[in-house]
Amino acid sequence: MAELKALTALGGYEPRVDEFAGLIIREVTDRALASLAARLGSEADCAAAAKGLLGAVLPEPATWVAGGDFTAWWMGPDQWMIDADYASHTLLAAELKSVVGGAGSVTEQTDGWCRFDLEGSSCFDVLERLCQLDLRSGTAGDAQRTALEHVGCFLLCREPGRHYSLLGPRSSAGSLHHALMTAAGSVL
Amino acid sequence: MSDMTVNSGVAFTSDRAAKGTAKGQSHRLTGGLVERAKPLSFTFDGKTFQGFEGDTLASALMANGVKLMGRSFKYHRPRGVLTAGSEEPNALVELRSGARQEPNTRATVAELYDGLEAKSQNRWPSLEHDMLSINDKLSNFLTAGFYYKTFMWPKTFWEKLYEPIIRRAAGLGSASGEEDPDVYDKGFLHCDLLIIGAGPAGLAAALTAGRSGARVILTEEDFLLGGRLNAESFGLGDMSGMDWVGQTQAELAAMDNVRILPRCTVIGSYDHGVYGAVERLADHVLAPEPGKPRQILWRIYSKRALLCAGSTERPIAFENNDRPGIMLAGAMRAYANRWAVTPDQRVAIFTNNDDGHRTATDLIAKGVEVAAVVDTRADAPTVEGTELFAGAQVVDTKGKLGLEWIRIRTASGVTRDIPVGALGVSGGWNPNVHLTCHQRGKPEWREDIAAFVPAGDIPVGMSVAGAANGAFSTSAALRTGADSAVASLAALGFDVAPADLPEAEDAPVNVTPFWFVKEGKGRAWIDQQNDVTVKDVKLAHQENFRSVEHLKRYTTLGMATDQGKTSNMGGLAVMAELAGKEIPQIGTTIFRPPYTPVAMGTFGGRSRGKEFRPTRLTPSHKWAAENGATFVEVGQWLRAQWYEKPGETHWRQSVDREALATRSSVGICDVTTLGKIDVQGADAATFLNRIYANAFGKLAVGKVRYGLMLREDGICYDDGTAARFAEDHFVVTTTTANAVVVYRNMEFARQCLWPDLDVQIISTTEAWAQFAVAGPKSRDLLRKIVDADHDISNEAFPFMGCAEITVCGGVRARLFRISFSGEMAYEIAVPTRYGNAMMEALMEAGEAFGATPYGTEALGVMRIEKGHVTGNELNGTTTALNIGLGRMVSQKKDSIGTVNSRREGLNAEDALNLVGLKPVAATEPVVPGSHLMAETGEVHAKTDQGYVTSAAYSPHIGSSIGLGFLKNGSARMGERLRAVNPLQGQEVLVEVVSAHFIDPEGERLRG
Amino acid sequence: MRYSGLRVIKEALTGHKGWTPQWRNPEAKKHYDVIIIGGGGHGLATAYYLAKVHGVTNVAVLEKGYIGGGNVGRNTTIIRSNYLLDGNEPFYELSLKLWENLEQDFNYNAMVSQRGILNLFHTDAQRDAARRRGNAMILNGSDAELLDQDGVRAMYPFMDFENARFPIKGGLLHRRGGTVRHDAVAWGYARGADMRGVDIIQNCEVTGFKIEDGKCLGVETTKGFIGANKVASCVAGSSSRVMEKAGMRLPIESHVLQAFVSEGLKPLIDGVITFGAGHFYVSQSDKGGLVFGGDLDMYNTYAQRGNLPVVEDVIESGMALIPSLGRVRLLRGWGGVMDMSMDGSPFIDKTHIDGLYFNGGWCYGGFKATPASGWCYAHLLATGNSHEVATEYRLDRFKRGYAIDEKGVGPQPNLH
Amino acid sequence: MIINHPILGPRDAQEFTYLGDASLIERPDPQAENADETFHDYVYLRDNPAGEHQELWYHEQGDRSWLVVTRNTLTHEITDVQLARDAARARGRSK
Repeated sequence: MAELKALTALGGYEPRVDEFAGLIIREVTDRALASLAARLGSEADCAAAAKGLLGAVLPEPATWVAGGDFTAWWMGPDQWMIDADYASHTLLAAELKSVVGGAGSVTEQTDGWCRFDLEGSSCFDVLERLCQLDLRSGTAGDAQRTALEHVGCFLLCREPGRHYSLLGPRSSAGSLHHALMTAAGSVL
Repeated sequence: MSDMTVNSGVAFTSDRAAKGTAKGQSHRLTGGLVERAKPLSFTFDGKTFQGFEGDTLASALMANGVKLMGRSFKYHRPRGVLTAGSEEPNALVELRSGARQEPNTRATVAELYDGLEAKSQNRWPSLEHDMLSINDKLSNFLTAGFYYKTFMWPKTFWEKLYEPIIRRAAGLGSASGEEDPDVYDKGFLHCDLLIIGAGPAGLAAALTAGRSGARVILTEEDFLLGGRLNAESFGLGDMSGMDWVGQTQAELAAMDNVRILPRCTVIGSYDHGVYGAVERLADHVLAPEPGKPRQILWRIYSKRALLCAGSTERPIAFENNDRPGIMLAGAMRAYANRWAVTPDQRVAIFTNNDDGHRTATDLIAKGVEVAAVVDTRADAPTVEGTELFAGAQVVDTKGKLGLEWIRIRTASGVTRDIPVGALGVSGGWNPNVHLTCHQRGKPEWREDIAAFVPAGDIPVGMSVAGAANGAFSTSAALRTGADSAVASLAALGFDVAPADLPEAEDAPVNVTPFWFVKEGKGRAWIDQQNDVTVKDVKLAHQENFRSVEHLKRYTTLGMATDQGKTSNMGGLAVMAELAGKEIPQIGTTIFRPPYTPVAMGTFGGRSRGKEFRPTRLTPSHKWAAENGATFVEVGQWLRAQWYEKPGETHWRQSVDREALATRSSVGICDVTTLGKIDVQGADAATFLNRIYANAFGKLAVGKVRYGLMLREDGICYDDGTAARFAEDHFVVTTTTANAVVVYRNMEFARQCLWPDLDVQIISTTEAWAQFAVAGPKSRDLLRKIVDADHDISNEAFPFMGCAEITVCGGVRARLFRISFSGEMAYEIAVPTRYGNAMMEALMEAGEAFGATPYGTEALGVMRIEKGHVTGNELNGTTTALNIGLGRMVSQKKDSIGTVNSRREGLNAEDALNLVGLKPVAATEPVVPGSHLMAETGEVHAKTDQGYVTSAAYSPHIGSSIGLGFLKNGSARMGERLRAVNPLQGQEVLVEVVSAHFIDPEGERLRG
Repeated sequence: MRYSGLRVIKEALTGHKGWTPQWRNPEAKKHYDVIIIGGGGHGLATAYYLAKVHGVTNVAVLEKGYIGGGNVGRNTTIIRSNYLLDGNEPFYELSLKLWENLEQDFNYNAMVSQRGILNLFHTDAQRDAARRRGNAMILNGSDAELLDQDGVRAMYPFMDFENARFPIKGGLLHRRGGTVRHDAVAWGYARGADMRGVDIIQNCEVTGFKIEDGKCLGVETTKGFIGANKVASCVAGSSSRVMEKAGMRLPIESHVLQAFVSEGLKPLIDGVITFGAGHFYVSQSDKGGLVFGGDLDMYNTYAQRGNLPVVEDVIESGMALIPSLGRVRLLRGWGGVMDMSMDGSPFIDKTHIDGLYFNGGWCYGGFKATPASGWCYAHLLATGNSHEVATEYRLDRFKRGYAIDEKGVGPQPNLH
Repeated sequence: MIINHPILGPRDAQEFTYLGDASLIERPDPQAENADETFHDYVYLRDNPAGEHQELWYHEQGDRSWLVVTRNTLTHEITDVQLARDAARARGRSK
């Protein structure tokens, strides 16, 4: 039986890169994702166990943190998304569950999302055509969930105005990418 | 009378020509803010003209001596410009041509560009000779509301004769009828202080706020900042108003906390400091750059807003006050000072206030002859260089396509005719309160300035400065602008002092209200675009349409494209006088968004055509597209509907083949679109017990169960399966259509109804690519895919089993033994990235069995054959009883909808039951949407027995079959009925059968 | 005074001196046989039919503001009889028949124009539902035609048939549907009722009910107490506020529906079109403006205004359906407050209080219902029995489990 | 419209889905004698006040919290926002 060959969210075999003057849009495909939700009454244990794995405290609302191999961001009350390198943490959900055990609910999310990283000096100008959030007053470490062109997304600020990670539902990758390309084309 | 026939224009032209101004621009004066070095050429009604950069279409036409620019809506009266701004009711043109044609464009705000094309509108055959000007002759018959009183006999004539004529005559410009080639963007801006309007007040506010470091957005409707400062001759401090504007703009531009948006109109004030604004990026050029937007709709989130929208001059109504050449005095002044043009070399002024005198003074300074200043005030101050008629009125005018003379009645009561080609009228100024009314603010009357000023519930966070708040002098505008900025920012914790401001004129407002000239039998216009006259207002009063809203609706006053910016006050004033009331007692109509009309494309933004809404693709979309799939929209998803094979000429061939192959061997279908929700927690089972009408507590790990959800009103809502992977872990599926709402309702139950249940949920719909593998050979196929260490024999993995396994050499997967087709079937899920490859692998593994991919059509055929319900049956009005699952609704436990499902109406004796329907003649179709009637008897709603919900051709039954709801249907097997479809003239004799056309005992499932 | 073309000509030639008030401004009497609360379309129609059909003329219509200022003055003027359910369709069919003869009946040109209403569908499931509804309409004596894509294209070639995200598969055409000059409906009924002796009292707000031993004896108003044998509430949009004064809670929420009009244009759209894949419907008024609307703002409100996202949603849908609207300009938007009921259907019923009657819950179907609502409410008030086409519009229908849910979205008012 | 989310701060109401009166939290006891009565009132009757209104909003395009928002239905002024989960517990909801 032939090995199954993976497709990217945009339907290619290699991640897509688009360059504009002042902006690069990169499809990111090498991350593993798993959600972690604290069990009712076990919030402390869950946090402690997570800290053990992440090497960092689970992030506050609307923020993300990096620790060791992992990045984590807040999704909702007592719920986080954990992110790690796919090759070395392909079974991230299992890994996470083995750590938190009964203190947390863990769900595989790796292929639920497509991700585009935006890098360059024009991030503010492009994103203000798409996104309701006040990014100009944002700081590195912000992690917000909102809608862009009718698509619900996570937006992580890595460097204000210069570097963002945008995660959207994988099935809508084409539409989300089109929206980014159109906005970039409008501005740049 | 000879002097009356002098064409003043001629003498004028030669005079200017001598001074050697631009070719053809006979009415161009010296000075102004136009770039004489940048001549632009444009056409109006096919005739070519020249203007300068900095002109508007109106100023350029005026420069060329053109007065006649449009025709009115009803009487097709000849009209010229009334104003110099966005409040213009008369000078409306069709701008541009072809797909870019823009009807009803105001020449007064259309920036001139080289190659501009404009056509006059609402006239035939030409602007000069308009057949429908006959209406003007008939005007006595066409008074306000006349149409409510006639055109009623004979009855049929209204729609056949009168209305078509009226529709053709009505309307103004024409839309192109072609798709707009331009694109539009939307965007979102955030600020501490939004300053609306960059006149003296706005600029002073921006300087103040800018220096505080607060985030400031300054919007200006015009393409120049400065507002009235560009239209006035007086200076600020030791520099000209225009120079001060330039200097201020430069200082603001250097502040990175200030964003200046010229050509940007704030159109609406919405709840909680949200404003809509339209920025025009490419309306002043021939066409936008490819891919770049024509306009942007900005949604501005502001903590505070400061309205500095200035004021609008109001006319005085008098007989024949609508002739081309008659305009507002302030506009006449603006044309002379800013654009260096005059409508005529010989003009007069009619005013009730001092500001009108400024126009006279400025025009005289520009070398224009001001024949007279007619001032209604007996004590009017004199004006240098012209004759003042104090206590006088303009009582009539003449001139066919343009003003030729005015008739005045002097204080002493004698009339005099004065030949002039233009008349500037000033009835005083109205603060632009519009945005303060968008949230039901009610302006209040200020006697001292005889105008309404903002009051009542003005939008929270908004304050108003300058002329918009009744502070009319330049000095007061600057001061109140700066002070309001200080106050707004102080509320936000910014400590800032008002910017230092230049000396400026501080003239008091001297106005004596005067609204309309009583004398004269002719018509005096109040709303020039909609042709509403003083007489119409009188008639409305006479017929008891006296509230301001009745007046507006009965006469159409203020309902034209200018929304009454220059006419509402006049109407109110006349009504007040007739009713013997004060103006404030009559009230004012509500101003609503948008402030000025906005292209629909701007609101549409990028959500157009294929991008109207996002498109969701299934994991095997690529494979499907490469293998002849026809796609169908299922919500936002695109799903393969069928896969056409070479030689197949009709979709039915493909669908029949797919269904037959599946039942005889094995078929494969991408079912990823079904909602998948991961439910975990110690109380997960308890939670599902309450979400589903049927019991879930005892479901064993490794098993799947069908679940039915009810709404709290007891009606069926969604169905699906729940698979138990661990004591505290379920995976729930929903229908494709309800994935979002079921999730939302689970969150509601979890957070609002039972907050102390330990249950966590998250969607995994997108994370897994899921395929149905159905048919007698499905297990044989899967054996080649599933890694050997997983036993999927019937014994080890029976019907309704589920397991986490690996496939294709270690790829993690989930396997479910469930069936929608009625065959032995599985659903296998792999991480989405492998979905496309999985489809290939399944096809490859299935080659030996002739494995066949099937689409939604074959899926539908097989589910109908099996009697499974979908959205067509779960249509939001059906109960568990209706679909034959009444017994599933457990009465022993509490679940959503149980209580209300017991109501009488949901348990009627003759309740609808789901039945199968077969045509008596195998060749006849069962048509969904047909209604069921007894075999004989009347066909009428009263004899309706039910309806057909779904139907398809069943290649296995060899005929069309259907599902439907039939009164007491379970007890009527074998009965013959008519499925009537009068809509399409069909009537088919059908037999009532079990809804399970295939394998009613369900043996295949367990095989 | 009788209106006619001749009258118009005569008045034109004699300086329009003869036109008299279209209704009087009488002082309220102490007592009436029937008091109707609400001088909107339904209230005025009820008064008109009470007087004309049942000879009950000792009637007052009490209006808080000016007559016709509610939803009859702020709707999108559409009339139609294209309902699915038997609880509704006969009622709306009666309404349409009344519309068809209204102008001659009340001697006022309300410009009833049966331009046809086309409901588009974009999927097979929508087509099947349209077929079921079209058949239900015909079985109830209304008219319907099922058009395929070509049929739709022939009518409205300017819609997006090439590049649509949700391609148009066809439409259900209801030729007798159309539009009416909405304000004129209120004025025509007011004039007709006034001529027959009904007192229309504007600027008279009802502030309370006088109820003794379960019987309603009259109303307290800003102009004092007015007694009546029967008090009939007819204030859709404000029903909960008024009936609360009688101690009643209703299966109703108040919501705002925005509507819009474009600048005047030469004829572009002949009939009424409704989009099936988004929130948008449109027609063109005789004056030339495109009149269009979409969905509710969704939150409870009594404010007659909406917010920007809904404006965008509606016009996005408009652009998706008719791309050539791009350069047509939106002129004005407004909002009407709706009685949104729990099943999307109205109420015309007695209440548990003797002598107190209720008419409301019209959602955004109120305008087209105006004549039948007045007709059936007058019937109920005059005879004490529900009219045969309004028997389902009972206040207790939810208790008994007989919701009339056209959309099948259940007891959530903002989804109807 | 802007909703001041108790955790996330001001967010455009467009990110939320509206349900209705917060009384929908107070689901009656289905075992009670008069459950038929109480469930009818719970599902079908509303105060629908003109003024202060406590209502349920769901942050669908955000953190998926249900909120209880106190908003004036005449002015749209929002005076209080709470997590519905806390509000539900405060109203005695548990398991």
